[in-house]
Amino acid sequence: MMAAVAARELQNGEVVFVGIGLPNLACNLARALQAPELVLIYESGAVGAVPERLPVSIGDPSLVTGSLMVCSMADVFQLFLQNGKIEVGFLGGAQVDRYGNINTTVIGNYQKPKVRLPGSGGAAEIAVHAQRVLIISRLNPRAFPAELDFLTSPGQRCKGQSRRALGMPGAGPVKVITDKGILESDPVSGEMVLTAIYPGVTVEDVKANVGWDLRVRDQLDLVTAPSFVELDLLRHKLDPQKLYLG
Amino acid sequence: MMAAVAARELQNGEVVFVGIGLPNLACNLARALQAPELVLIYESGAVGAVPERLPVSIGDPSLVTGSLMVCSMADVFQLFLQNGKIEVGFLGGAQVDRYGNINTTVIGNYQKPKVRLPGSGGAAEIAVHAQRVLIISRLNPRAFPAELDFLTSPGQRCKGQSRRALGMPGAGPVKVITDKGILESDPVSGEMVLTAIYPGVTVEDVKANVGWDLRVRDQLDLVTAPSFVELDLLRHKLDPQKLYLG
Amino acid sequence: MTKVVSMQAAIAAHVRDGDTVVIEGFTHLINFAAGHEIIRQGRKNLTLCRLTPDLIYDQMIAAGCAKKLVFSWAGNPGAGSLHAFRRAVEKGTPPLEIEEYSHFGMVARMSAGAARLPFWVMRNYMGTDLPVANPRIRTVTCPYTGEVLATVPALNPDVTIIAAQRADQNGNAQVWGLLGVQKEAAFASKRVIVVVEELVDESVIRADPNRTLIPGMIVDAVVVEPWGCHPSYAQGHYDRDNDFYVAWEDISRDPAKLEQYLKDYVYGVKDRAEYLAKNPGLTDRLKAKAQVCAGVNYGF
Amino acid sequence: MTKVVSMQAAIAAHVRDGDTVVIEGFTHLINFAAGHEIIRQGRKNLTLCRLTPDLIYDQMIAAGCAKKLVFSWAGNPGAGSLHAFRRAVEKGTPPLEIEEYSHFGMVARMSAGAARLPFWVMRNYMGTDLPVANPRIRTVTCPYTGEVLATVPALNPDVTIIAAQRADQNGNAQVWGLLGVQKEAAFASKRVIVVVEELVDESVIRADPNRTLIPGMIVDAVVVEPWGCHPSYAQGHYDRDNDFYVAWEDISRDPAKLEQYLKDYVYGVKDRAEYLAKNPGLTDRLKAKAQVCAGVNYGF
Repeated sequence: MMAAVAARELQNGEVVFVGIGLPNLACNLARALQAPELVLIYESGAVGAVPERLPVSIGDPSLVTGSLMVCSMADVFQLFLQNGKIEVGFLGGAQVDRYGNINTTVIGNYQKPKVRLPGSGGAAEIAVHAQRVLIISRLNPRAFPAELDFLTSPGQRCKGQSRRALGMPGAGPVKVITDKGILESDPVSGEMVLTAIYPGVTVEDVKANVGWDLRVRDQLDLVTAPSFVELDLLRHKLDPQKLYLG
Repeated sequence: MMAAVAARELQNGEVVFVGIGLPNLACNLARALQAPELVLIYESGAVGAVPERLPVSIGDPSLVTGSLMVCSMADVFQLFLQNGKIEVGFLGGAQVDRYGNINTTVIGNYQKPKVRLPGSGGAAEIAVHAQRVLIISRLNPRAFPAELDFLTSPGQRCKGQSRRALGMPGAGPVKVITDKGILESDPVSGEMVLTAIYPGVTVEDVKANVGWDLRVRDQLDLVTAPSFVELDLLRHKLDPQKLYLG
Repeated sequence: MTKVVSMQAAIAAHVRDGDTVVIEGFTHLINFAAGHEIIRQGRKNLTLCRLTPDLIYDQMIAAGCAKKLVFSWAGNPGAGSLHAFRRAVEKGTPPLEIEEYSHFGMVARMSAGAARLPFWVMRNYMGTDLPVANPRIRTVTCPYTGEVLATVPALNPDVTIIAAQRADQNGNAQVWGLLGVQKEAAFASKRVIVVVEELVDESVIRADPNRTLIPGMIVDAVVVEPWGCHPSYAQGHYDRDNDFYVAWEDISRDPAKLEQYLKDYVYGVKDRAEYLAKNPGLTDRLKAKAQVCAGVNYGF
Repeated sequence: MTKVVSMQAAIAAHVRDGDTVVIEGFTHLINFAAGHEIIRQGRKNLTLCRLTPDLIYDQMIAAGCAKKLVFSWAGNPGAGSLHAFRRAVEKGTPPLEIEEYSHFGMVARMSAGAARLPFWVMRNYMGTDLPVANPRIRTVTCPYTGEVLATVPALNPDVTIIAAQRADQNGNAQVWGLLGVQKEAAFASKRVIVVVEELVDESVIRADPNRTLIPGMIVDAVVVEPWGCHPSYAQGHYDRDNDFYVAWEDISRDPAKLEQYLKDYVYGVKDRAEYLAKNPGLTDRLKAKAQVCAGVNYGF
């Protein structure tokens, strides 16, 4: 469901910085449907990749074979990302806060963590530079706390300061796609506001899984359930081994 | 003669940043004689070039065909030159002063020049970074003035300051090879001192062509005239069209 | 949707009076055809940037296209001077502003532009007159060591024109042989024109993705112009016309001869095909010999 | 004079206790054989640097080689955690210092090291806790715009180990497929070991010079080690062993299982040939299919 919803966000011809897992599924679903000319860029250096299998890692050899360009990682980060060429970036995270700030570093104290997570990878710079960022994360209270344990990737406001004041070129996280509904950033306050819910989900369901007092838009959209075509592609063609689909 | 003398300065296996003209002749002569494994790097990006003809420019296609590596100019200047990988650099110039500073920019005033010369090219950074620099220049009073019209490439002392004080990594110009004799930099003062003369040339000949009071080493070496082998290679194999040989 | 257009259309659409223009290529792949079309279309007040202005900028200066030149080495390698450039700087005919760096400085300016940073850092210029002549060469202090290092400002051209051996219709361009500073110049630029010897199917590009220098996503127009670099060269296609570089010394030294050259070979032809027709024997004389490398395995 | 030596000899000569060591490769061309030999030779107090520590650094941490880890993403992509790393950081068994950046930060550190600059500039880290956790992430003020930008310090390892598809006996190494940050890491390093799938004649390198990633002049030792990257991969030679990456989640979660793995596949074999003999069927299962690209013309 999240993959199908994320795929609908992508327009034909857009340049997408693809992370592994659900974002990769979403991008390949979009390519199979409304956006055949989506340009997939992986931080490993593959540009215009057309993977013939679902890549397990963002450095899979199937991303290279038949791609338009392979470049060094210095070029990926300087010439593509920092240059502003990435139109959409996908991020996930162990914790997401009310402004779309993300923690992928530690649960607990940085010096003595309860759980050590992988860290930033390319997420910090994707959050700064991608023209817009889509966050994909399952909704639960631990994943959407009032306070992050660590701020790895910047959202709409960091410690009271706006992206503009902090000098960030990209628009930052504009949507959070969850398994119960969609949050969108308020253009003025930057706060993530519930704007759409999935069929069969109530606003209370969503609010119960968010650690702050979630704002809800007056007019809530209802997310269209995945179509037969979307589900068939996801289940039988894109992830037949159910590596990423639950 | 200058090409032959310059060639003798090169040791087998050294990494040389090759300029066009006489330095190129000298390097290819050295490769044909004592230094078959000399590694020729051109600022155009050809590394380990083995030109099968005398290249007219430092970007000649014959430098690419059969070379060990071709890289971008950003790599040439950052990864090879600034990194300190260049052992020998060759420079020439319209004017050379007593410390081996070089002018290749203008004769006369910079804003209203009498003669506009090509400018630095890569010379300024070669003078800063090459582990040692060899200057090749015909001796005459205009080419060896007391004062430069413009300081393009730094020598042993610039405006009263030593290379060390100015933070330059390379040893700078250690020899000036002319058509009458060889000057070498004094390890203490940095001044270029006459240390060797060509057969048939007098110290007075040399001094008359230098615009400052040239110091002369007590024990002057006599430069060995080009051997038959050297001349034969230069005239018949390396520069048969006499592009660079007088 | 194809980006392939004629040279006339590409220049008309993307090069405007007053623009900052880069035609790059270090000896290799300098696109003279584009420069000639800019002259024919009578562009004015251009700020021309390149490491080595070469013959093409000498012609554009003589034709009155240039307001300013930004460069690092202005000569005719192995052959002499760029006399139109020299007349402009020495005598002011026509007047020409200059802004001067070293090669490393120009490469660094384009690297900064390509990375969308306002400056680039290098260890250079200490003790020289270059920062005196050009106050845009400045310094920065290292926040770790306290060392003072040189800086140059980013260069972000309005339009960059790059030649490549081949590209597909979307502008995914592959280059081999000398690479110069083309990738940096293209990524630094607001608009990019790619001029190719050969238009190929996208599958040719995808068969060897490590050869791609310029991705189509940054390209605005693709022009197919065989022999478009003459008298510069394209590795594997044709050799450098060293004879013409030598001849330029004589042509450019005399304003009347230069004017006649422009009349005959630039204004007097409507495109590259006519230029080639005016140079009989050229393609036979300079055509590259075959020296094809083996491929590599991209399978998994 | 050839630089070709055995893996034992290369590690014995060039990797010393207390060294700062980089084994690079972003998913592609991670040289596990070198890591295993470092474990077998019992190196201690190493500062291990890499963007993605991957399974090989997890094994080296478990084996007690590491004093410190410098990194940007420490996970097992698509499969889970690096549990030896997590035990070290969460429980201190064994103790491990960490110094943490983002990918761009690590790439920038190696770019600075390769260019022999003390720092690199980037637009990054504003508003985040990364500079709080790591005070080596600092800022510099642009001398042109006044903008404040992030900096990271240069990384100059004692030794860098790079895998390549092929090299000649002098270490001129060619790589295709993903390039990661190998070139920058090698140029930043004091010593370089190149490990190749295939040793080729110098003429093979010279036939296609644009493919050369690492020039022999910066290489100290060449090791010929087919399948040296397993469970990582070498484009055109063999596929990534995704099954082993998944299996590592289970192995590394249990210290006893991890110890047994090291006994069986690292300490229990004397070299890569014995490792392959212990993995029957591996080479058949992962051998790459042929998908060879066409060559290009280098003639003139």
